[in-house]
Amino acid sequence: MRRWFRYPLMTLGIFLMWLLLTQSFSPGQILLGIAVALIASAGMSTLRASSPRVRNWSKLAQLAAFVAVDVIRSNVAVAKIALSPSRDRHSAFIRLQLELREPHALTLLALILTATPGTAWVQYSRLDGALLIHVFDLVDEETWIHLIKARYERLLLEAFEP
Amino acid sequence: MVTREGILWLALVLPFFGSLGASFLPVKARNSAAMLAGLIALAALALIVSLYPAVADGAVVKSRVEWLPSLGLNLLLRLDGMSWLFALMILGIGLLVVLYARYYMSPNDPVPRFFSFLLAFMGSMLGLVVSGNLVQLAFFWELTSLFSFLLIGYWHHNESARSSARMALIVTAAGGLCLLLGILLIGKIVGSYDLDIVLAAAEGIKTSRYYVPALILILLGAFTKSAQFPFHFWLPHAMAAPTPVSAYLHSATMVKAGIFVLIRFWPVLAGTELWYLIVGTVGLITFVIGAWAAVFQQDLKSLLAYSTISHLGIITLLLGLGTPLGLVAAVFHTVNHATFKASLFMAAGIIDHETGTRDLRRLSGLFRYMPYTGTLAMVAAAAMAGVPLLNGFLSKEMFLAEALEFRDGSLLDTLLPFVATAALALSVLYSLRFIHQAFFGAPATDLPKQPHEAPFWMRLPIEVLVLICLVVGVVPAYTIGPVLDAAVRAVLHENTPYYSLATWHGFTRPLLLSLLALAGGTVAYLLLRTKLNSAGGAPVIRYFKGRRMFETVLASVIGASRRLEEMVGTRRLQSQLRILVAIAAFAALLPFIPAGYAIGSERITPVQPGFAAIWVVGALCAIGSAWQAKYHRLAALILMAGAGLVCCLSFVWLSAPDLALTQLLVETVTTVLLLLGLRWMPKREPQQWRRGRAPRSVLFRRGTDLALAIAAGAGMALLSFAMMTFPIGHTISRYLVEHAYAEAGGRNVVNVILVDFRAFDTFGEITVLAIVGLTVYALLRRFRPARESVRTPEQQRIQNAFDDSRSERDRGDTLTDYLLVPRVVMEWLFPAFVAFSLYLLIRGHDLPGGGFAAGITMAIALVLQYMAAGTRSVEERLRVKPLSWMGAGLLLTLFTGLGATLFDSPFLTTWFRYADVPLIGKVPLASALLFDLGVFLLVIGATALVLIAIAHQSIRTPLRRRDMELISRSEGEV
Amino acid sequence: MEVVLALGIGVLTASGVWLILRPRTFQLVLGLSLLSYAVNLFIYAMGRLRVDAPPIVGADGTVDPAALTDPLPQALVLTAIVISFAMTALLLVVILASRGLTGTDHVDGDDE
Amino acid sequence: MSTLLLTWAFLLAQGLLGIALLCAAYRVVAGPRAQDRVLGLDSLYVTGMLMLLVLGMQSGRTIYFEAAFVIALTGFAGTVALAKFLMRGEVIE
Amino acid sequence: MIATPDLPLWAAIVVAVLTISGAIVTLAGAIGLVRFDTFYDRLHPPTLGSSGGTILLVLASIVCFSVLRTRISVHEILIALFVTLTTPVTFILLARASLYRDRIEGSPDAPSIDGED
Amino acid sequence: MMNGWASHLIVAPVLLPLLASATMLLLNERQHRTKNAIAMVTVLALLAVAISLIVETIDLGFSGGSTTRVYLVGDWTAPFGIVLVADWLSTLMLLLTSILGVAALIYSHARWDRAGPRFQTLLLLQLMGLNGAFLTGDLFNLFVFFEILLAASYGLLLHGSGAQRVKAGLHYVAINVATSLLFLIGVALIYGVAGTLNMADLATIIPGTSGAELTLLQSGFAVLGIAFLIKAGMWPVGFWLPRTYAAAVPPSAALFAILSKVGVYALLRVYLLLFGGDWGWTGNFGEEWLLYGGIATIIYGTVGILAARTLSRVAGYCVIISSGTLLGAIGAGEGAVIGGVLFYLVSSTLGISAFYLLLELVERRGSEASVRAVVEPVFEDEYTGARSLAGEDEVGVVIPASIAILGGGFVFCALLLAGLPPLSGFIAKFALIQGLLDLRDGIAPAIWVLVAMLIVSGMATLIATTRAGIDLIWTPSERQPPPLRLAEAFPVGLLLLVCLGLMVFAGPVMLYMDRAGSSIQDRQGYITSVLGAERASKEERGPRER
Ligand code: NA
Ligand code: NA
Repeated sequence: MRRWFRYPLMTLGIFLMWLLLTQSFSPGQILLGIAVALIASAGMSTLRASSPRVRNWSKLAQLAAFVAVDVIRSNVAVAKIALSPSRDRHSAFIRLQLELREPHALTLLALILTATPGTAWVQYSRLDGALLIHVFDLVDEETWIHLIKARYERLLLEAFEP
Repeated sequence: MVTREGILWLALVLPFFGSLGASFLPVKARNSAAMLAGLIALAALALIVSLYPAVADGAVVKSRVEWLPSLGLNLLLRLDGMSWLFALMILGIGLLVVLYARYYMSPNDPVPRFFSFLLAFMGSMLGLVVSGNLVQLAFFWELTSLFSFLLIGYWHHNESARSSARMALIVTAAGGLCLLLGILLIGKIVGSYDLDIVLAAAEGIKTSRYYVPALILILLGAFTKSAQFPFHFWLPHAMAAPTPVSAYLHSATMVKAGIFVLIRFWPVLAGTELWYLIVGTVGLITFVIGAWAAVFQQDLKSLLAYSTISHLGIITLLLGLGTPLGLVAAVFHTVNHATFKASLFMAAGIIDHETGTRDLRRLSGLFRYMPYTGTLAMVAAAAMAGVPLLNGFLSKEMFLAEALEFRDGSLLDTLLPFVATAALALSVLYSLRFIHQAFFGAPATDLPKQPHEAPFWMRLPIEVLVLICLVVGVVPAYTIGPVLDAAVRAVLHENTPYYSLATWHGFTRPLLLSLLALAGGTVAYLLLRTKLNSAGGAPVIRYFKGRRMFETVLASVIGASRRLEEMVGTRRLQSQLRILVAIAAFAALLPFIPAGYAIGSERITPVQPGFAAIWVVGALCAIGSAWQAKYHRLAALILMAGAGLVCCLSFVWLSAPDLALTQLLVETVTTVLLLLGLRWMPKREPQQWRRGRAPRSVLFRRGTDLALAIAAGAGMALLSFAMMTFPIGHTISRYLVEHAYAEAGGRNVVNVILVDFRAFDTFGEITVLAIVGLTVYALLRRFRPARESVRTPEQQRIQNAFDDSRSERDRGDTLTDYLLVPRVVMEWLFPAFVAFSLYLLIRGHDLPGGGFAAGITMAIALVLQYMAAGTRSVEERLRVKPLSWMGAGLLLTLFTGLGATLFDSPFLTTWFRYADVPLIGKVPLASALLFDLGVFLLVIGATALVLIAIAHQSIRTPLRRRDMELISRSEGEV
Repeated sequence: MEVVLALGIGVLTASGVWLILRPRTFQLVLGLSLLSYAVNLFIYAMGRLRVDAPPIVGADGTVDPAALTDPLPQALVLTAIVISFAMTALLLVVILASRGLTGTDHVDGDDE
Repeated sequence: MSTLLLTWAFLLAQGLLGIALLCAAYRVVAGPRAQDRVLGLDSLYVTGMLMLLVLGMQSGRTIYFEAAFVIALTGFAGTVALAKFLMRGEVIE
Repeated sequence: MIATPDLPLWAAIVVAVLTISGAIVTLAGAIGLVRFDTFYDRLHPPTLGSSGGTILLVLASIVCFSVLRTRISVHEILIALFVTLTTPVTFILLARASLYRDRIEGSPDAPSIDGED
Repeated sequence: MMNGWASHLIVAPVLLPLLASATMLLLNERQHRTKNAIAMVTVLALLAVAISLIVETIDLGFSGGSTTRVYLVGDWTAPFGIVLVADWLSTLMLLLTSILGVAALIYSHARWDRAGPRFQTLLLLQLMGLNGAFLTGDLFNLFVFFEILLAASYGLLLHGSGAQRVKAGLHYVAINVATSLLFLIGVALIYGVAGTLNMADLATIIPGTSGAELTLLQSGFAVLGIAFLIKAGMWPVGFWLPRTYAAAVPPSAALFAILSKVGVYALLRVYLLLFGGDWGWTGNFGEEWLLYGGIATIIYGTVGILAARTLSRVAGYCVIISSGTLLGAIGAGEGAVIGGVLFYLVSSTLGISAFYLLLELVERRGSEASVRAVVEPVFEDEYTGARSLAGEDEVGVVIPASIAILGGGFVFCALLLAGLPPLSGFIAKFALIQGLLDLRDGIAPAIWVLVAMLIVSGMATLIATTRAGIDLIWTPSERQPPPLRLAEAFPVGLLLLVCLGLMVFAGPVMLYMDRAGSSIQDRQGYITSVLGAERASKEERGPRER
């Protein structure tokens, strides 16, 4: 029985997804949605996936806000560069050392960095936490490292790790 | 009271039952087999003899059994005087041969088989002569070919027996097929295969435009069987058979079948210029060649064989003359030849048996060891030579009389008496040589065996036959007379001529020629006897080596076939596909050649920019894929995926969301599938042509292929464009759309078609998927990777080596780091996939989706797990049992469909109701959903099975040490 | 739109035919896949081309067959997609087996 | 007025996305490396999905949503497999 | 021909602007994909489509259908969500694979393995 | 319409094998015995069903009623849903299929079902595909069943693996996938013009077509026809056939004997229903192509059979000759020949099937063993649960006179295939030639050529089989003849016995064939039966909103 309720967050998410997909809030669909969400999370539990333990939801909200702003900003920036005829731009790889170890948090970080135009997650080593990213328009390496470590990694550390 | 018809039937089936019985006897049951065969032959003979009164006065015994009436083929037994005479020979000589064979065959031989074949052959011959239906005659004709093949090849451990048997079969069976065709033509002319009706239609046949082909085909049949020139060559080689077989086949039966057919068709085919020309000439040539060749033979049986050919030539010649008297003489000589030739073969067999050799040069002075046999052989040989007071003399006289008769003054007519006399002299010569060489002179000293007189029971058959020769020769009118008369009358009826069967007709021209021949033959023997012994073969004729020619012809036919097969056929897939495409394109084009290409009147939809753009992309991708597929497989694969995506987008655009959905999902799985396969493919390097560019032949081939591709593409484009410009006329879709919701309870008409209107198609389609899953599974169980693919891919080796080289890293760390993020994301996505696939499954009936799309979605979710976590890791956690899923899915659809039969409705009848559930309201309940659930299960199972089965190859461990070594060696090479 | 679709079908067919006439197994698979795309579109086209008329009956069950595209070819294409997917899978595995047993990826199992 | 505006807006968007598709296709065709092609393919998928969104708005129907959703959810599976193949020479280990 | 939906003007303007700007952002990304010289540079522009382009078009769709059907229509959010979840996975795997391939070939574009260059 | 279980008999030939195979999928490989039993019971049940259907046909046919029984799958009336049609021809083909199924299954028990996994399942699914193809009255459903039988044939062909088999399999799969695409193109074009897929409905609609649409329709039929001809193995699109069949394990090859006949069947069915008869525009559409193609095919088969170096190739070219004969006769005929064509079809299928079963036994003495050998396992997990071939060879009844039995069987097969007495081959050839000669007043040159080729091909068959047979059976061999098992001898005997039966009861059999021949040309009767079939439930179905 445990396995049906092992991932409450995921179950809730799937339930919402179901309602969005069916675009209906009829009692029948709600019941069906609950059933599907339970089945889906049971499916997940057969994978024995580890469950993320979020300590601090506010930090995550804060992170989301940062990311939203950064996404918009970097979209504009990259679009400009893409459309401008000048080639005056310096792209480079940056190495940095992460303290973050929680896989889910690392994944979030990877997704944020990669989904945001301008930065890309390239290589990470669990052994020493060394991360290699590629930056599209590098003005100052330190600024970037600081941005990632202070804005993203710190929040993620606070959100996920005790 | 047994009727005559009953007796006839009994006589016919007895040999076959006997044959069957003999075949079940134990291998060593020599006496019982012989006894059985003898009794059968005797009984059948008695039955036939008992029918003599019925046919003696020209009456006919007929019996008819419906067999295949719609094609005019009935079993029709018909016994008249002529058939009776032949039946008598077949059974009488057959009985004697059985007796002879009992003592001739070695105790070690598995004789039951021999007697079984012999009886079957006897039955077939009997069937042939009593056939009242021409097709039935051809039927038994081929049976005689078959059983003679088995008899000639009886000593099949012997190479010459095998090849001779095969030659005889091929020649005579081919003739038989010609005969059948000729008979069918006769049937077309007359409208019946009933012999009586055919015989009554003589005039119609001779004037028909099919007379010539029919005549030639029938003659081909008769000539091959009766060993007429140029088909005579098989007969001497058939001497590889045991002597009883030769005695039977080459005296009274096999070779006489052709004669019998000539006689049977004589009334309807003979009498024309063409008949005379062909049959007469062939007979004459055969007669002369046979006699000439017989003179130079050193083997007793070969001598007899060629003499048989010669005598058959006489009979054919007589029939070819087309006169009633010629026919009488032919029939008479047939009987006479049967008797003396059978006895001579048996005598030769005794000599062979007793001395261990049949070589005339080694034989000498046997008379003192075997006086009885010697005497009998002498009498028989004299009959063969045509010595007066023996039966051979009488028919020879008749022959010469016919030869002297003036007909048309043609070359054949003029030469005939001289040639005949000369050839008869030759027959005197070889008869004399046979006797003198074997029985007289100094006793031979170097014989393989010490000769003795043959046992009584072995001599008895010869004695009987020689007695017949003698009695017939002395008092023909009282012995053979009535029988011959009945036979001849059965053919000629009112045209039967006057003829006299007397020993003495006075000093006539025929007698003169006869004596001339006797004298000439004797003198020639005296002059040539020593020279003949050193002859290596018949002069002139020796260069006509029938067998070698046959084999050369056969070999060259086969050789030519092999060359031709390579020319008109191909084993190359490319050529086959080229032809296939070209032919299909041509077939599609064909109706347009007369009609021209036209388009319809429907208004064209205006182009939308997005649609045009995606098709520019699609075309680029497709062409790029075709361009890159040889050396950049991955690029081609990516390009193909691009083309596939364009198809999906088009489907969305063109109001086919279900198609887009399904194609997208399938597209993804296909990409993964092909990538899984690429791992096992060899590396490709661009081909280096010697002069830096492809040779002209290659360029030509590519040019043709390009033209073909463009033609096919243009064809498809033109066809589809034309169709899209025609307004829709009648279509069953209208009904489907109208009834989808009202009667099947679904709003998505496509899905309703799939799970209801045409659920049977879907049912079949998932079966295909299941079968393919099974096949893949079965094939990959025995998968044997290529040498260079056995080891792990280069990338992994390098990455592992890197991990190994760093002390802080463990092997596999690179991979773990690489998949860290994807693995987590895919775990997150897994429940979303599950939910989405359930969503597709449930809503499919109303909106795009359905069991198939849902199943593929689940399979993709599964494969993503495999990709991110690896096979072992996933299978430790998930119970992946694709075969069971497939079975369950199939059973679920099947039972859903069968559910309807409980309510007396046909398979797959759907059931649909709204149920009122408290709180929730109306809930649609449809059996179609259950059906779709089955589809869903099966699709997951089959897709997963295919993907996983390929993926599993990477983690299997080779069974044998050799393979292990192979792998470790190749690992070490890096 | 008809012209674009017809041209698209034509280009896919031509590319597919060119590929199936090539000597390497992988070319064959790709060629047959491209051909099956072409044929799927072709089957679809036989129901005539309609934009924005998906064969889905309104929620109230009202039906106007003339307003919807022909659903039957779509159902046929769905069946064809499934079958051609199955056949691609099978062909691929046969090709792998052939590659393993003959050592070459030539369609005839021997190099020249 | 608004219909006209939207008609042109959607057609323009179609055109722009069509050019974007062509650009992505150029990458797929031209390479030069396999990773470029994969990148182009991924771009094709995303742009195609956006095209479907525009099409959906244009028709006012929601049934185009599923197709777009399928691309969003499963479109990456193919490119992920390709990427892994490049890295490891094998899709499933 | 597709029947364009009939929206109030304000909504039409909003939808039109969102749609066209989404398309422009996506196109900008695609142009970048063509223009830039190294693979690692080309890695970035496509994210314009999967982030900005997707968000703008999803918003356009939400507005369009919410107005059209006079009720909130937010299921398009799912598209944005899953695109954001899935496309980075490809990029991450691809970038690392490219790094490996470049290193094997000794390409100057790729940094060394441990950073001691 | 529906009256009890008997009415579902028509669909049983499709469902029974599927039920059995689905059940067998749930069993693991150690439950060999259970699976054997299920498969055996299923093929026997199929035989029983086929017999009862054919008995029903005969009963109905000779009592003057319509024999065309229609089963509305899903209870949708004819042009809208899919129909199964049991009539003279289809029940005949069902019976033939089930006889081959029984023979192949029994034979496989001797050893071949253990040469790889899931043989019986594939065999049953092959039967399902064949039965469905013979029963369906819907053009696209025919495609689906073609795919089922093809898919199963791929499995059966590849059963046992090995380079030879896989190489042949690659060609076979590739060509058939391409052919299936042609099938789809043809069906699509037909649907595009006629708006229907039901064959009876098509027969009513086609006469009303004209102009450019007619041209498109004809184009569709031409492409469809090519697809059928490829399956039938016509020259020059049938080169794949001999090699493919030669590579298969004997029980598979024996079943394949009927595969090429499916193409002929489809051609006969579609061609006569839609183009036969006396209406102007289609009267001669494609007819002469069929005749010339048939002749060319016989010539190719004749050349091939003479050139063949192994018995299995000989058998393969026998299939080609048989196909050519059928195609030529259909192309030449105006219907009078169809009875003979069907007789020949049945007889040659049985003969070829028996020959394939036999030749392995015969060749086991010879040197060709490697071709039929089975690939040895490569991987450790190969035999989890499965049993190996090795070490089981000595089980089974050893018949001392094995060579004699083989020889006898071989002779019978050779005669059957060459069209010589005493088995049914003679009657078949006779009926064909007589039909051809009787067609018109005169005999057209092409008919002469066809008839001549029938004779010549028979001769070539005889030459080829005797050469091989003598070499393999009569030539003394150092080696001890391997034991002949009852499971191997029995199916061959069974098939030859059926041929003997065809010969002995040629009259009634030919009566049946003639009726079948005239029934497939009775378009109106077919149309009336199919389109007039009524649903089981008269009441309106669908969502009751209570
Ligand atoms: Na990024
Ligand atoms: Na290490």
